[in-house]
Amino acid sequence: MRYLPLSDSDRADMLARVGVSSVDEIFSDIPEKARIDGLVDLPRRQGEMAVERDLGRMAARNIPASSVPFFVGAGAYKHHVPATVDHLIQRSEFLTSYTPYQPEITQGTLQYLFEFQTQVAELTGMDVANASMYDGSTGTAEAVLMAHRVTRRNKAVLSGGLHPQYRAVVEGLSGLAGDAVESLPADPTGTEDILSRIDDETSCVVVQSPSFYGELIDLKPIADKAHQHGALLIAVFTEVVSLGLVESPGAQGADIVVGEGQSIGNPLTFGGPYVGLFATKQKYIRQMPGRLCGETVDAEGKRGFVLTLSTREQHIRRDKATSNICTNSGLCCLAFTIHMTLLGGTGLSRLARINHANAVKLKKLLAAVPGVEVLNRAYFNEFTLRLPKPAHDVVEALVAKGILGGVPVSRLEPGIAGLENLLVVASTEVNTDEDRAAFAAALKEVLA
Amino acid sequence: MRYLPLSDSDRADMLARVGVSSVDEIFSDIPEKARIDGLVDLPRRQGEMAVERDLGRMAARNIPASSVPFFVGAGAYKHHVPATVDHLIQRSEFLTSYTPYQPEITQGTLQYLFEFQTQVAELTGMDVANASMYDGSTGTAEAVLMAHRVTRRNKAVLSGGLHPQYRAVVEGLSGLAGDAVESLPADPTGTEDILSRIDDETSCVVVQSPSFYGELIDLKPIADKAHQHGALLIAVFTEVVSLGLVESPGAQGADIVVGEGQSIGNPLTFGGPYVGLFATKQKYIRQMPGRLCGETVDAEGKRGFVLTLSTREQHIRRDKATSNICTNSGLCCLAFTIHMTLLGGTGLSRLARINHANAVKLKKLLAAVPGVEVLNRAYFNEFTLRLPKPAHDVVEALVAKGILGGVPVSRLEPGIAGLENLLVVASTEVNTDEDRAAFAAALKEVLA
Amino acid sequence: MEEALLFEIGRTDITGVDLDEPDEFEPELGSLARKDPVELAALSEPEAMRHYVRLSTKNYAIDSGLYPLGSCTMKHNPRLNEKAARLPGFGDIHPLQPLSTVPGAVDLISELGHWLMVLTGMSAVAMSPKAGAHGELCGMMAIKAAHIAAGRDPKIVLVPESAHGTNPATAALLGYQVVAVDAREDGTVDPGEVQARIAEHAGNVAAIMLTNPNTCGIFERDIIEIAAAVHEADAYFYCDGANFNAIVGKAKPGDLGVDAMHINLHKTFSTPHGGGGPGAGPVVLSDRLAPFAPLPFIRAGKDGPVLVETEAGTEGGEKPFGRMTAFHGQMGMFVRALAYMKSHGSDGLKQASEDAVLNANYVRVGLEDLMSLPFGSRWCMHEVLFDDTFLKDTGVSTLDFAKAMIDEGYHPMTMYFPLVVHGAMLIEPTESESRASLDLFVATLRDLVMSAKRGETERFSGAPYLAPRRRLDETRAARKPILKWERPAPQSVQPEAAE
Amino acid sequence: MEEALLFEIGRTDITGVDLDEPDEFEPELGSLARKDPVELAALSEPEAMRHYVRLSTKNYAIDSGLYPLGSCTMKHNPRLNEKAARLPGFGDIHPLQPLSTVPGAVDLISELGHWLMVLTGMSAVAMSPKAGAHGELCGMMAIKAAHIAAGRDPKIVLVPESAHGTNPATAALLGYQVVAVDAREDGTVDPGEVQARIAEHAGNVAAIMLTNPNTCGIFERDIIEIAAAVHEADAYFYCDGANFNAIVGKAKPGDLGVDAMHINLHKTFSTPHGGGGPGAGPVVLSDRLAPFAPLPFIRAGKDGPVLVETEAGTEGGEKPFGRMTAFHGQMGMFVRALAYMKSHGSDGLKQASEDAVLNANYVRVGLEDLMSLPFGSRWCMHEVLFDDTFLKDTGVSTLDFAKAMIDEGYHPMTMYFPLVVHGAMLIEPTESESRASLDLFVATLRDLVMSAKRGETERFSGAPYLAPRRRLDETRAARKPILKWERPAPQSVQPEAAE
Repeated sequence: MRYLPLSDSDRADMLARVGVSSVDEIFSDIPEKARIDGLVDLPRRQGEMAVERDLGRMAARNIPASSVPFFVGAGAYKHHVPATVDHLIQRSEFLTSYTPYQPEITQGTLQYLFEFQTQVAELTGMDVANASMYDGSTGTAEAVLMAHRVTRRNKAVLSGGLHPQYRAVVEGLSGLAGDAVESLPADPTGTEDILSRIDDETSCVVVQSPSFYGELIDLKPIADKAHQHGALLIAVFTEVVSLGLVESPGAQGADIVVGEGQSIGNPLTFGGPYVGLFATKQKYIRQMPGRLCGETVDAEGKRGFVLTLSTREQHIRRDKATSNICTNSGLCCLAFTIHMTLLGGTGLSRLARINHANAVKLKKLLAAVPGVEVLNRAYFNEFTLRLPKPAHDVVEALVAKGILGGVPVSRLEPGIAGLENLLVVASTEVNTDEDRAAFAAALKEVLA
Repeated sequence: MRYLPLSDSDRADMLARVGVSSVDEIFSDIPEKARIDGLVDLPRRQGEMAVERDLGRMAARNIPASSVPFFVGAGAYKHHVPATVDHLIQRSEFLTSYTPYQPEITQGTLQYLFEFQTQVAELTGMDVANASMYDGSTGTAEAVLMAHRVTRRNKAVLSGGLHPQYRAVVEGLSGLAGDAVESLPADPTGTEDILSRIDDETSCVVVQSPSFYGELIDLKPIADKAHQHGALLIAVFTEVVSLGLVESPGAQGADIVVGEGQSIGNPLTFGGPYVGLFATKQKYIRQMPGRLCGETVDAEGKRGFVLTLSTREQHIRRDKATSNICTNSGLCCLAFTIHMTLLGGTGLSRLARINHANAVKLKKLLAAVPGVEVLNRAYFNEFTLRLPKPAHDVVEALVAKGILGGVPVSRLEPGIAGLENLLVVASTEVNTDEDRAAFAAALKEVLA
Repeated sequence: MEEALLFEIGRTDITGVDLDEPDEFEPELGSLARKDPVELAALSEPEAMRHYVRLSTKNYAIDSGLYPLGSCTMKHNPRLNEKAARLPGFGDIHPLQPLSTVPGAVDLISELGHWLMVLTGMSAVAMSPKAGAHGELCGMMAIKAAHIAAGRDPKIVLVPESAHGTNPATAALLGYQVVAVDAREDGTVDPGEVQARIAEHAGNVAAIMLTNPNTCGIFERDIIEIAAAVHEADAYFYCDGANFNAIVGKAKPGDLGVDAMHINLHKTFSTPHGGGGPGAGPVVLSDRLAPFAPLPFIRAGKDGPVLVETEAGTEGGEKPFGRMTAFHGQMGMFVRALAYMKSHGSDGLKQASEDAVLNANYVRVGLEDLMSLPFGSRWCMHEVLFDDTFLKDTGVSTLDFAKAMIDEGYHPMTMYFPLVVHGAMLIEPTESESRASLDLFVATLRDLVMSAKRGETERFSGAPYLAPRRRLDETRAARKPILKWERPAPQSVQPEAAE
Repeated sequence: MEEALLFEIGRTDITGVDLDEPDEFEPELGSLARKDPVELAALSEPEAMRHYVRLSTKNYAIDSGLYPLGSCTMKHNPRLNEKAARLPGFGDIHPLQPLSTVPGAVDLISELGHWLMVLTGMSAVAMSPKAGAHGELCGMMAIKAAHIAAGRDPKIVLVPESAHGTNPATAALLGYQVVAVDAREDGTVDPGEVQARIAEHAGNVAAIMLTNPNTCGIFERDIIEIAAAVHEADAYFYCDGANFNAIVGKAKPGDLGVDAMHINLHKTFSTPHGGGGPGAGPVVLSDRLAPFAPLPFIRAGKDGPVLVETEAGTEGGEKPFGRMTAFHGQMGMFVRALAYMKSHGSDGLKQASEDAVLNANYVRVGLEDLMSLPFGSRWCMHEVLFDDTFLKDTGVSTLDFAKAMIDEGYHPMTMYFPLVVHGAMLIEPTESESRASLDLFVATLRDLVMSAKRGETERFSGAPYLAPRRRLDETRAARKPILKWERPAPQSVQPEAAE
């Protein structure tokens, strides 16, 4: 087997050296009745060519985003990633290294984590950022738990503009952890009255902007109200590119900012692995979950980096840890950092303007289709349409015309009256005028 | 522009430092009438996404070998290359390094060249091999020139089984260099009488085995006759995998062995870059063209490798050099060496048996198609069919059925009576039983 | 060679990505347009390439040498898997594009789930957890949900001292109280001890969390009895699957009485660790827990697998406790893991476990005369645990010993874990090492031990000498944390060419 | 860390590729089946990965640092180009599959040819040469063919002393006699000198081979006069295009009177050098030489470009002299080069030339007070040439100086070339370097110069100290060449654990 260096003669010699006549002797602690006799009922080994063909056939049954006019967003976005990024993250020394527990021989990983933290802090307008969470949704749940630790309260208020699956993650964990979550109803227009839900028992308010429906939410009044009541504002985003053009959550008063970083550096990959961005104020760092990389010096006084404040973490603190998180999204952070480094602030803002311009163009085209209503007033690269028929059927009809035309809200919020006809549509830099025209024309036909 | 680190302010500062007011001053040696005013008539710069799409569209118009039943050979072969190979040759330190002129900091390149030379020498059964030629065809032309230097004669005899394009390369160079070449007529059956062409003026006999038509040629009698007359036998191959199963040219008496190494480690890429393998006897090394890597020690006595015998080469010897070759196929050598290292002798022989077995299966199937005659007696993974109609038309008809069914001899030897109906067909490890059955069925229909 | 931070070499007025400004248009951002520029430096492409290539050379990796980090399983990462994960049909599909456009993706997840269930002998699998600890959380949430559904809510979780820190952390996160189970002399768990703890907290034990093989590298030989005791008490058996790689093809957790177990795809099935992530932690579940698997899950349908994403899609028996993450889990890791499993096959996976165990024992017998085994000379599974008895009176600590390995070209083993052993050194060579590689490793460690015993303390106390950095001051880092680069204050102009 | 040869760590009884033996079959190899096994060691995949990763770390590369190898043009290699070349539609197509199945490939070659012709102002281009020297050969073969077609066969080729070694080697290969043309005081060619040589060999001069900008980094300002003199004598002007990267977008060789010029795609258009290859050397041709372009060539057809592969496909005016290689040339390099050109565009290519020249001059002014310029303080093009006057009486040679650069983290510049300058050091920073990178490079070289002048000879004579190897014994290598690994004789059993 190509991955196994031992030859049969190696094995025989080594068994003799170990002092057993067969390898099964070493496994004799396994209760006899549980030992597998022979092989489990799965196919035998295959050569590389066969495996490649098998998987290639599966892959060929899916329609890649790049192969069609593509307008699907709702928490994951199709962006163009420079080839440099994927090349670099495949460097053996990055790809096949472990968590940097030995800082002397992992300065490569540690330095990029430090760069990553700096970039995330600047983008979010916060004091500090950690070295990533699994993704935006789990990061949001961790943010709520953190707010509970900080405020010593346990009632979270979730906006109706929060991504429904993020909401489900928060509710699931909080529910089983014994916390209270008040989730507001779906808010496609960004007009919910969240201020009135904040009281002195509230630990945190969780607001997404741009919202799941694409609407930009003014966080300042919410931050003010939360702070008046001793609660924290957790600002969430799923489209990090928006931060190139939209006021940062930090500048709007957020206490914890959490979001999905996939758009920068990371492919869609059917939903994962992605990279959760997590930032907060200096005063809360000891309540933060996840790894942190910090600057220090070595025995010769040279600058170096280490994992730090690990007394917050599970491998030291065990049941007193701020989180059980262990693995992070290291390689996705690296992709994020390299792409962000290529962009710089200048490039990110330009990219954001292109995204927004494309969305504005698309909105105009789609709004002109008879029967279509656009619900948004302020948006970045995504907005919500009210269609004259169920969005699910429209999307399927668009597939038949070779267009992937957005996400029906009903896929994530099934069975709720008033939402069946809503379609969330995104437009990024990958969309061309032809793509948009084709979408508008097809939508017109489908609705005719 | 993303590849240019200088900003406009850098440029302004640097021009000032250099002491000019504009960069055009530095270009003032260019005669005024030849200076380009403005820009040449070509498109302006494009972002990465746009270039990727442009090239992607061009690529999409071609039919990749992996996407259809594929039986095209005749000098280049579709094999499966382990993913490890392409990963490793893209390591920055290999990909973006220059010729190892500074051995202290290029031991990586030098050691793999030494490993490559060792592998090629063993495979060909020769004493020494060089660090590669551009490809098999140019290597063959160099071998003829080398034979002229060794024998101080200038008449080469080329077998009719030599790849027609290899023949053309030898004839073109020898013709303009003032040498004589006697090329025998096309020899689809491997039955030409080449022995009678060898005389005391012959510098070398050039024989390909497996021949262009797939026939295995017994080189021993030719070597004997050549040596009797003081001539050299140059043995050529285009399918290096054959050496896993067929007696090596060295064991059959060849003086120079030259061939195409593409099959091991290198993709088809429409014909290049490939890697020319070149091996000879110890006594001729100072007449060899191309780079050589040799073992030595450093100032501390540690083993190390250097380019050696460079007094043969153009950068030292100039007009007395053995060749004008400078660039070689470094990265393709590396691909060859890594793939060969994964295979080992055991794997290569097994791969060769699979190739041969597949060819034998295919031959049986095709021979059973009415009207088809197989010309070969002994072959490796390629053979020649005589069809009842022009092979070119048959191949085009097969394309329409989604099968790439071989190379019509008339494509390389146009307008020669008796060759129009010949088709050269190859079968490697990538072909499945389904592929072969589809080919036979389609051929039957086309010929019906 | 030193490499500055990107912020020190980059500039904020350039970009390394060529984008054209859009044509004039009317923004529709309302009042929320960003007022200040994003102050992040960029590098041109050649500079970025060099910066990250140079940084990479400061890392150790499995591709550079043996990486014997016990419990972390640093094995070969095949590049076929990287290639497969990058096929556009996997890498370039959106989690919410219509399901009719991604049948191959659903198939892949379903097929991987099938392999995991067969290998573990379990009834269901939750694919979405993002990493091992997330899988633990998922499994414990399913357990809690099952208890609640049964009208109970016991508050105690039993965890042996040797457990990974994630185990107590996970239990605590769900509001459980962690009660320790002491180990026997030989490092394993005594069923009697488990029964005693259960009796002590009668009716209030929710689960036991146990790693098997345990973190001392020993298979828990009484595991079936332990499981029975736990089940008897209406509690569940959560198995930490971090060490499943030792027994793949040799035993099925389902046959051992396990109710839930996460599988670190990045350990057992070789998806790359990537400097600490991403991982993937699917959780296999027993019959009893299967109904509580979180959304989304895949159900066998008559036309192939069906991806169920919402409560609305559930049928009678399915009572998902909620959702672990947005979307469907770590697809990129799924592709790699399945490529790995298909490559090995049932025969290769078994062989890999055997080779991993053989390699660990080969290292053990190569070192046991010089180093000290806390539980005596006995077989280990895929990793061998030494303690620091052999360093007694040498003035060399476990940490020193580990750092000295760096100068010999090795990544150190896991140190000071498990906590039950003093000065623990946990060595896991994995099946990826050749015999020659192990021989050299053993010889190097023997040399180090002899050196320590000869009193050559400087070789250890100052180590590493040859790494990109000498020992780093972790205390300083934690005392006043510097967690990001700060732009130097503009007034502090550097004196020119100060020396 | 040391890395043995693969033959020393591999084994002949294993393989790192999983292949199943074919079912039983009747071989049809006649009498030619191999009798002995192929005695080549294999490595399993993890071992092979580690072996080559480790070897790679012993190399310097453009991705690791500034690589100022004059005339070799080590510039950034974009990874977009690598990605494009690996598209199945380019990387996985066979050179002889039916042309109807590869129209995009023919288009690509045609489009690249168009770019090359427009940038050079020439009428035709032969795409098939495999590298620069092969392009030279192609150009000179076209020249010889043109002479023969005109009923002449002159025997002399004029070559300046400063030329690359490939120039005289190429001419000699075709049976030409090489006659040197002396340079002027300022390193350039005097048209009068050319006329004198032509007169000396009246009627017998076939061509002049000239590099422009020349290998001293100076643009040949009288090139139009030289071309006129050559043409007057019914001879041709072959231009070595190795330095074309200095003037892309600034001047067209066609406007300078060039008849043939090869273009090193791996220099000017950034296809990676790959440790010495592969390259690609398309040759642009003037009107007069265009008809003699070798097979295959691409002709504009009414439905798009037509690939002409054989004499049978030629039309009236086309008189190909033959064929340079099998198939169609270095397609993989063509894709990369076109991706590079399209990325830059006409504006970017011009800017790149300007930046390359600016960078070289910036290095020049940074060093000219300390180092010595053989032709005085004057502008250079894309590379700056120093001689060893500044090292006089220091005991440090050009070689020593270069080797000391290695210890400072740099690849040395080109040394002892061109031959016309004593102890030449030819520095080409390229446009890929940032100003900060150049500043550090200049500061480092200044420090080295001062060190040499202070008499710190040990820093130089023993250099490099910090590389994977100290200076290597090249004489020993050449005296008794060891060109491959030899299996140790079986009788010489190694004594066990010899120390």
